[in-house]
Amino acid sequence: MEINSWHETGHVPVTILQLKGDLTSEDELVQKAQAAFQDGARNIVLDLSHVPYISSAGLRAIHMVYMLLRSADPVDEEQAARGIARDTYKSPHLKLVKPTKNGLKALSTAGYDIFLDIFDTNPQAVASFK
Amino acid sequence: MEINSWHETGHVPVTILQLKGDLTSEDELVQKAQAAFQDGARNIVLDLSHVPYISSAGLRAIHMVYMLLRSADPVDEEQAARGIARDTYKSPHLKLVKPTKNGLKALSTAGYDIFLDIFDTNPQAVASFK
Amino acid sequence: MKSLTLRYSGATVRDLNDIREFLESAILNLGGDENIAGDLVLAANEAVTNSLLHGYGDQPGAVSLCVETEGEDLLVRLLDSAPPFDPTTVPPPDINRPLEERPLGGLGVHMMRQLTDELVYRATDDNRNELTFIKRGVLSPVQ
Amino acid sequence: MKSLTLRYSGATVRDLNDIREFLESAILNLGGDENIAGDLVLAANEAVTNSLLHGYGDQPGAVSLCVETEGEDLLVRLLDSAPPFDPTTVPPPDINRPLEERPLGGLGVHMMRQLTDELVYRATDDNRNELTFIKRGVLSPVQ
Ligand SMILES: Nc1ncnc2c1ncn2[C@@H]1O[C@H](COP(=O)(O)OP(=O)(O)O)[C@@H](O)[C@H]1O
Ligand SMILES: Nc1ncnc2c1ncn2[C@@H]1O[C@H](COP(=O)(O)OP(=O)(O)O)[C@@H](O)[C@H]1O
Repeated sequence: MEINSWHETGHVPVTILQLKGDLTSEDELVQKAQAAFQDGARNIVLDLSHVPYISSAGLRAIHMVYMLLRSADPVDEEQAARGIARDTYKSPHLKLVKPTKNGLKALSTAGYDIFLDIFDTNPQAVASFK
Repeated sequence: MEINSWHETGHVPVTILQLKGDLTSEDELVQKAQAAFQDGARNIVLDLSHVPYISSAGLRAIHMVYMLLRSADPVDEEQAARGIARDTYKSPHLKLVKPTKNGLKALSTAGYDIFLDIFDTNPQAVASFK
Repeated sequence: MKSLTLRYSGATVRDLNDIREFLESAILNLGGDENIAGDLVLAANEAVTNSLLHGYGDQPGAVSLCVETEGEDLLVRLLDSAPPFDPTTVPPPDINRPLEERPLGGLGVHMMRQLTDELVYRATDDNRNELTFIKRGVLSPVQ
Repeated sequence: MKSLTLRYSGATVRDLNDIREFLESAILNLGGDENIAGDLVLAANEAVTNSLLHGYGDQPGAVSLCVETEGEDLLVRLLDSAPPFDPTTVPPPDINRPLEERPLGGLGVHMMRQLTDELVYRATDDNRNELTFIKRGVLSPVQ
């Protein structure tokens, strides 16, 4: 797994993590996200367009990145509680871009596609952060 | 196995049989050669440049084509007897072009490379017939 | 019937890449399409990972993967010699609960179930674990 | 140790193409180079052909091909359930005689011998023919 990262600014600053290769272990992605978080990143796009397979370990990594970003936003927590009740909650801090067919399969077997917005392109994902 | 055939004329008329695919059964090549022979072909070039593998069945087919051409030339028979004794005999009627690495391996395990001239190109093979 | 088998005497998680590639090409070779291959690779990848990490405790262990056809069905069999474990007894996670309320992990067996038509466990006569992933009616009858 | 196996319950000569492709890719996958692959594919192709034509009399028959590593050696094993036959007993042809004096055919076993370092026959406990093609010292020690 290779991970490239860079910053873009829409309404707010956004960090893009572009993954290349199978996402089948949690370490690399979690470490990269933690490093970005320590550098101040609060909004992350995971570009999954070059990830042939995502395993349950990969899903766990995405889960951890989600929790990490959420931990820094008390407002999100409260909104989540209300939003989830109405089935409309999507994470405001973590967005996904263009998972492959098999990647999407993994995400949806786990129900992650319900709580995470998925976009076709990085610019669309960046623009969606408020 | 796909076999294309066409005619060229050097010092004498020559029929080129260009083989494509593994030469691992005798039927196709033998049939094609017999048809050419019935149409009057007496000199044949086997272009082996597109033949990944030659099996013992393929060697048997080459052997049969050799015998077929030889059967029509009584002079060859007599020359062969003398030539073979001196270790210099090569078939005057059947020439091979550019066998692949694995093709050449098969030909040489069987000792066919001793009795059949091998050329790099079709024009060279055509020009070699007297 | 035709089958393709990959066997390791001492596999580790570093072999998982290779295993996924083998499965993908074997499934396509036996007449499965890319969709079927994707599902079975994802499912089997989870099982092998569990066998290596939970079964063998992250030590090199014997595993073999066999892709085979049975009429119009496509099967992947995983055999290992780790302590007996039947993953079909693992209760399903609640995937409708929000992420913050869910435990990390516990999705592997769920993925195996979701991505196959049937998941069959048995202990073999020589005491190995055999886990079979079945996709039904996915091959053309001519096969 | 790692191995790759292709198994048929009823193979015919129409499967030979597929068998050669399997052997080639399995040998490369296990660390053999193209030269070694070429030799072993040619040799094993002869053996499978004989097994199907002479052993099973051109009727569909069970064959399995296993490519495996043993230290620095690369092995291909052919197993069939045809009547017992030990090809290593076939006398070598005289390949120095001119073509017109040679019988047609009779080169298959010769090719098997020439293209491998060792050719080993044994009847298995369950009465199958097992023919093993060995290339010695062709893998890097790290393998
Ligand atoms: N082969 C195995 N041997 C022993 N225990 C296993 C095996 N496979 C799974 N388990 C147990 O079942 C649990 C659930 O597995 P799984 O759904 O794959 O989730 P995860 O591996 O992420 O915990 C594991 O945590 C483990 O305790
Ligand atoms: N599997 C087999 N079962 C029975 N007889 C065999 C088998 N393989 C080879 N033979 C016998 O050995 C002979 C020599 O085989 P081979 O060297 O491959 O040449 P060819 O097949 O061209 O005759 C065959 O003609 C056949 O009589």
